[in-house]
Amino acid sequence: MPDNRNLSYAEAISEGLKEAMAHDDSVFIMGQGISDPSSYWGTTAGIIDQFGVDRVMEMPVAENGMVGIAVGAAMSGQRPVICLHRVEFSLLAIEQIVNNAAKAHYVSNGVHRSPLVIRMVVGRGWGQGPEHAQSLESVFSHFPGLKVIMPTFPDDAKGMLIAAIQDDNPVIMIENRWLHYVNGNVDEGLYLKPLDGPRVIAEGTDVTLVATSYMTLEAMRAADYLREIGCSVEVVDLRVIRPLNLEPVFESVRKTGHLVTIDSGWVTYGVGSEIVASVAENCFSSLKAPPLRLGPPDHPTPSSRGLIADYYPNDVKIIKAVERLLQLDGEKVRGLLDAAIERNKQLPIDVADPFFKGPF
Amino acid sequence: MPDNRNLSYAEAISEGLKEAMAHDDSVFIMGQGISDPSSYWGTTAGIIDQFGVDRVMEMPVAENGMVGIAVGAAMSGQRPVICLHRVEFSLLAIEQIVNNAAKAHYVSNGVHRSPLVIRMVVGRGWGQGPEHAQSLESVFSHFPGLKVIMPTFPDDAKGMLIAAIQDDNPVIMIENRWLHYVNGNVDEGLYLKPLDGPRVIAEGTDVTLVATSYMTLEAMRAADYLREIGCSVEVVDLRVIRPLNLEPVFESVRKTGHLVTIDSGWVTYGVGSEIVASVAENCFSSLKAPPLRLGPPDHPTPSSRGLIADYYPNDVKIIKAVERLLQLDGEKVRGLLDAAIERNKQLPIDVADPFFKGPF
Amino acid sequence: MLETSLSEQAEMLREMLRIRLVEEAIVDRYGENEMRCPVHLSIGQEGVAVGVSAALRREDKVFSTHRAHAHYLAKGGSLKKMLAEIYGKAEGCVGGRGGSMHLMDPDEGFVAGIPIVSSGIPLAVGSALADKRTRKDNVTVTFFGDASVEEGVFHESMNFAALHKLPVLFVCEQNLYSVYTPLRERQPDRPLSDLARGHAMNILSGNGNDVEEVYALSTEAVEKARNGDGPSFLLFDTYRWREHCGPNYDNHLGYRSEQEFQEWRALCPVENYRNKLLASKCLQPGQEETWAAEIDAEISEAFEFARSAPLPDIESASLFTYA
Amino acid sequence: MLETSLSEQAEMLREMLRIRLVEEAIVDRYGENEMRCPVHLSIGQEGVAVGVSAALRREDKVFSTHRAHAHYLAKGGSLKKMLAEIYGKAEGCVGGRGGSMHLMDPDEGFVAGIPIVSSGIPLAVGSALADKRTRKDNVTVTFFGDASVEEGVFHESMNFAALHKLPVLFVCEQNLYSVYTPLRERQPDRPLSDLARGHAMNILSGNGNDVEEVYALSTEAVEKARNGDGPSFLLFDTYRWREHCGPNYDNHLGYRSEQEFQEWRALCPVENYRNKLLASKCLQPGQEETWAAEIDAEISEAFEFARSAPLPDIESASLFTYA
Ligand SMILES: Cc1ncc(C[n+]2csc(CCOP(=O)(O)OP(=O)(O)O)c2C)c(N)n1
Ligand SMILES: Cc1ncc(C[n+]2csc(CCOP(=O)(O)OP(=O)(O)O)c2C)c(N)n1
Ligand SMILES: [Mg+2]
Ligand SMILES: [Mg+2]
Repeated sequence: MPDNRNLSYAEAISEGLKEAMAHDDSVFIMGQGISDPSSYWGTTAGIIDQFGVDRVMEMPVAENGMVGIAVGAAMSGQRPVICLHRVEFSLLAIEQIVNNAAKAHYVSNGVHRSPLVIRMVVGRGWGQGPEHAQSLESVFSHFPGLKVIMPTFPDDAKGMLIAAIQDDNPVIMIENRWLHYVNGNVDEGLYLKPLDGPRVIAEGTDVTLVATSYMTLEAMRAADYLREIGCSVEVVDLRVIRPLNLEPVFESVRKTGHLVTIDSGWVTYGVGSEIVASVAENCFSSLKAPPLRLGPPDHPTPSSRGLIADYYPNDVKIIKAVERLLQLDGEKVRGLLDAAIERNKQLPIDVADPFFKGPF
Repeated sequence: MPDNRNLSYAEAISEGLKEAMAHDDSVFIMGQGISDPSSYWGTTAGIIDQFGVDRVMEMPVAENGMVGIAVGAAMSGQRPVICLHRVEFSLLAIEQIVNNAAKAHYVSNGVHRSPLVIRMVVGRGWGQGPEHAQSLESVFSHFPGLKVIMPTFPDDAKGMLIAAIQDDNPVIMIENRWLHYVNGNVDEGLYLKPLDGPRVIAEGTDVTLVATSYMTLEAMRAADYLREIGCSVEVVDLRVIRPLNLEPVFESVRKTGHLVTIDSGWVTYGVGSEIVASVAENCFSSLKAPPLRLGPPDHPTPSSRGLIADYYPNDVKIIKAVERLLQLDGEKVRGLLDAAIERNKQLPIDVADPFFKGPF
Repeated sequence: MLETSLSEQAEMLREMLRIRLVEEAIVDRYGENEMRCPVHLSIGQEGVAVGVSAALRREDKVFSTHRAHAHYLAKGGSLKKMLAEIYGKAEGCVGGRGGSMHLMDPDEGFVAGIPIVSSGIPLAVGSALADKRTRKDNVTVTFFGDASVEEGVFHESMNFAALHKLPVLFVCEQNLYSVYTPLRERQPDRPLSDLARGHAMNILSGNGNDVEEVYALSTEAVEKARNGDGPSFLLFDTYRWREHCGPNYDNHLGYRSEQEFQEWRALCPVENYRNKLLASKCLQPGQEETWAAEIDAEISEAFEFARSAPLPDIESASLFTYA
Repeated sequence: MLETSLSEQAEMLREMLRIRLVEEAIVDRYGENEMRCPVHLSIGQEGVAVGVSAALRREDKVFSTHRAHAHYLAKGGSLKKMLAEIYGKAEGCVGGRGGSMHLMDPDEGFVAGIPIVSSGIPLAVGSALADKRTRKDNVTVTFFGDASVEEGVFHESMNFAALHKLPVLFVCEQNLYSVYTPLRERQPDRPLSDLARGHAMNILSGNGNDVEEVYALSTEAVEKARNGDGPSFLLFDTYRWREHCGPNYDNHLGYRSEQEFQEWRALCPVENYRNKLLASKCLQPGQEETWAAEIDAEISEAFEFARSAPLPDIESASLFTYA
């Protein structure tokens, strides 16, 4: 892999789309403003030039119709990829998603298929407010028949997107807006990253952190800090929210005996709840202390930077959770916390932290 | 309370609606076929006669519009009660429910209110199939700003509905279709059953069963069987799915050390997951064995009685779960199971079990 | 108006008769409580299903609603598999997974019945989009009732189909009611076809109980669609004779008048067409009786098949959650 | 057409000028990165907001969209609170919870700006329903863009309002674009008002850059609504000068032509109305400059207020989740 293959997440997505489209004529993309100059934060850049408007369907502002049309096309052998600028716009199309897309295969006794991908972006920062910042993975993940993925790293973004497009099931791909700027090494060409479950991205023996999407980066940073004081943290990037394969998490918890989940969406009835419940059922005797769930607090996302300062989980909150869970030496932890707090203070609360640019 | 106040759940709802409407002019009901002879399985019977069509709004088949109109009216001081024949029809209105209804108060900095009630019915049996039988309480319960209730008994159905109507927040009330036939004693007049949390409906010391809606009746029956062999079962009727007050569950688990949840909807990312996770966090040291979650299996609800025979949790499955959890004497349990299985065999799988008629 | 050949006329009458007899056989047997799923019968509305389908090729595709029996049969769906499905049997067209509200026979071009009001409409548009993208000259039909036009997704679908001139027919069966609720309590007073004008769509309106008129208008719309000249909205007046869901008459409930029912009853699509063909000597006396006998035999055999077929294996319930 | 009194004319011109100057002040200061939320400016579209609001009473109610500044100000919303909201401050009209896309000032009848396309439309219908139920003679206005009519809920709302003759005005600002996407890529070619005909609605179309025309048509629709004669659909052609979201010009991106922009630029609602009033001697020379000075002072003060106001208390973030 040549060095210059260091791409942003947005570039990786655009590359993944192009590879999948070049590979299979039945793949096309649909969305509002799909052909416009902003190109979904660069994630669809260059696609019209390469494939022409025939493969890039500009859609009216009508999400329920759009998803229904995509399902109908998918049932007829096409592989549409829908791009939504915000998760919230999908709320208008939930009936189509959970009844037609998710159940076409089941209710047809295995005859129909609805291979489509719906990309949904979670807004954060710069005053997005309560209706442009919801991360609703647990809602979609409640429905059998859907797959739900949240890649964190550019190579996964490309490879999992291609896998999603080639999958014969409807796949929801949720992208945190801030991840679009994250960099990492990305393989060339058409490759698949299977939608098979979590990845351990940092090994450790004292505590297991399970996180999704952007929160994985916060967990990584917390792990880095904690390592400085000899606390060995295992970080698991969940990747696939449904179907849920928690074996790697169980294995990790059996080793560490301690679990902290870090949700992108609300905690109550969230992803962490499912993980903690499954761990409690499956690794009960390995747990040395009660598990902990972190995530945004139980209220809508306010717009003002004055109000969101404490809203999202971050390295500091994760370090504190681990301190509590492992009953770490408060003196030692204070140093880390001071450093982390000081560092975070230098940065605006409402734009992506440059630390997270990577490359990862 | 005179004896003749033994009412069905459907009658109790209709009485609750009438009391709330008589009490407050701003209450009116809306729905498709709201004035038709079937009167939502009797739950709106007699309302037109008493209040006239002015208070009973016949609605076009347009759920998103209907809920949005209700929210607008609620923000203007009205208290609409929407009746939906199936949970699924609300899927078309989720955007209005989770953005406008749930967030009007928050985003207006406390100025706007959206006091509305949305009744949603879960279908079961008689071939309902995958799009008329979903129980989606965990989906709605993920959203701060919503309240979600599932009364099990007629007196709760009436009193909680009145409390929901008088509540200044949007309340989703989910009713299992089969509960409409359940009987019980119901107080006369206007009374409120607070939306404050679970009720312990049977006391016990060996294991805690937490169930919702119709599943509470299955749990009660399992508890009755188990009592025969000296197993002391505590049954908790969850009642309020959001905001979730689990103190009574924690208290129970601290006593019994054992937890089984029985979900009306799918287990994965379901209500039981949230309960188990919270119990693991809060009562870790009291748990004597890993908790167990029961619920429908992770696939859509098929229509044929041949395919649903094993779909819903019932007394038999609950007894088996408790046997496993408490490591009960298999010999003793076999007797109960045989009796329960034999009894269930006498009954059709796809109509409500007469046992559950009550009165409770 | 289109010339209809003798054999086409006969075919259409025979098919209407067949659908009527199938539905009446369901009525006769529903009380046995062996068909344990909701059924929405098409008795009285056979003219639309048969007239539209007569204008279609086998490869053309149809989407329908909760009230799908007539559309399914007219498009060539297997009667045996339909009844087995209603009986909840393994041999049902979807193996007992859906019941009457989820019929399908894609080999015959009947893609799916979708029971959520209007939810099948965008699927049909997507099917037409797929055909256009792959340069197939199929036409897709979406059948729906007069309440469907109240759902927003109907408009979203019409707008998109009109914008891209997709080969799709929007066929509205205007039977005056949504369950028990009359049109006037749900929509303002104006021709329902004005909705389609808003989407710049070709509009054809006709008597849904006159199968030849339905056929003629459908043929016009199908040709237009197949030639790349875009979608049409077809509005057919008709009437459901029995209750919304179930086998019974329910005029006694009072939501519609006996007189209204009798007026529509007199416009029976089967009876009137038979009389017309007899009068014009296009139908031989006795021919109908012969057909009825053949059809009765077919129906008996199909019920026998459905009734005696095994229930699906309980283990199979979890199959096909994922492809 | 309605006679407009001198003071009404002056008021409308002054208000358009005020809105223009506020928006330009936002443009000037946005680059300071202190207004940390998306802003959708109304520059070029002031005629509709001012003309409609001039036809309303204070108790009448308005719902708007992501592009709400002009509607909010024209209805009497507090400038200080609007700017403080955009600055994310505690003194903002919703305490910093919503930003520019969630404006409200219910005391002045500006109920809410709702940023999900079309999502505010049924709320307005519900508000009108509430007024009808409680026999208030208020009128409710829902402003929206040309993309809103693509959402199904627009139709669902129109159908219901027409059916019940509710006192609500559906005001469409047709500015040719949804973000970067032109109308012709989103809707078939027909007058957009045909959509309203489908719902049997009173239709009024006009030049949105001519504030007097907007005022006259709105007054007609408001009277009708207030008299119980039902809703109207008002279609106004206009044009957004700057980028969809943010302070800049973006014609260089190529999604619309410089020529098109210049043609619309020449139709500036403020400039043309000023010239008209000057020509007809309804406006004294120098009057505008006096206004501008007053307005500039008001704006400076309001920005000063917004900028110096404190950020909301972080503890308050969790308040008001439940009432
Ligand atoms: C979204 C949705 N809302 C409500 C229903 C309940 N429902 C089933 S059939 C029906 C009536 C539909 O009327 P129409 O479209 O005129 O068809 P018809 O039954 O007259 O053939 C309704 C309201 C549903 N299935 N889906
Ligand atoms: C349901 C939904 N889909 C998409 C968007 C993204 N979006 C925000 S504004 C906008 C354009 C709306 O265009 P129009 O209604 O014409 O109003 P204009 O911006 O021209 O004033 C879009 C698509 C949204 N906010 N809500
Ligand atoms: Mg009908
Ligand atoms: Mg526009």
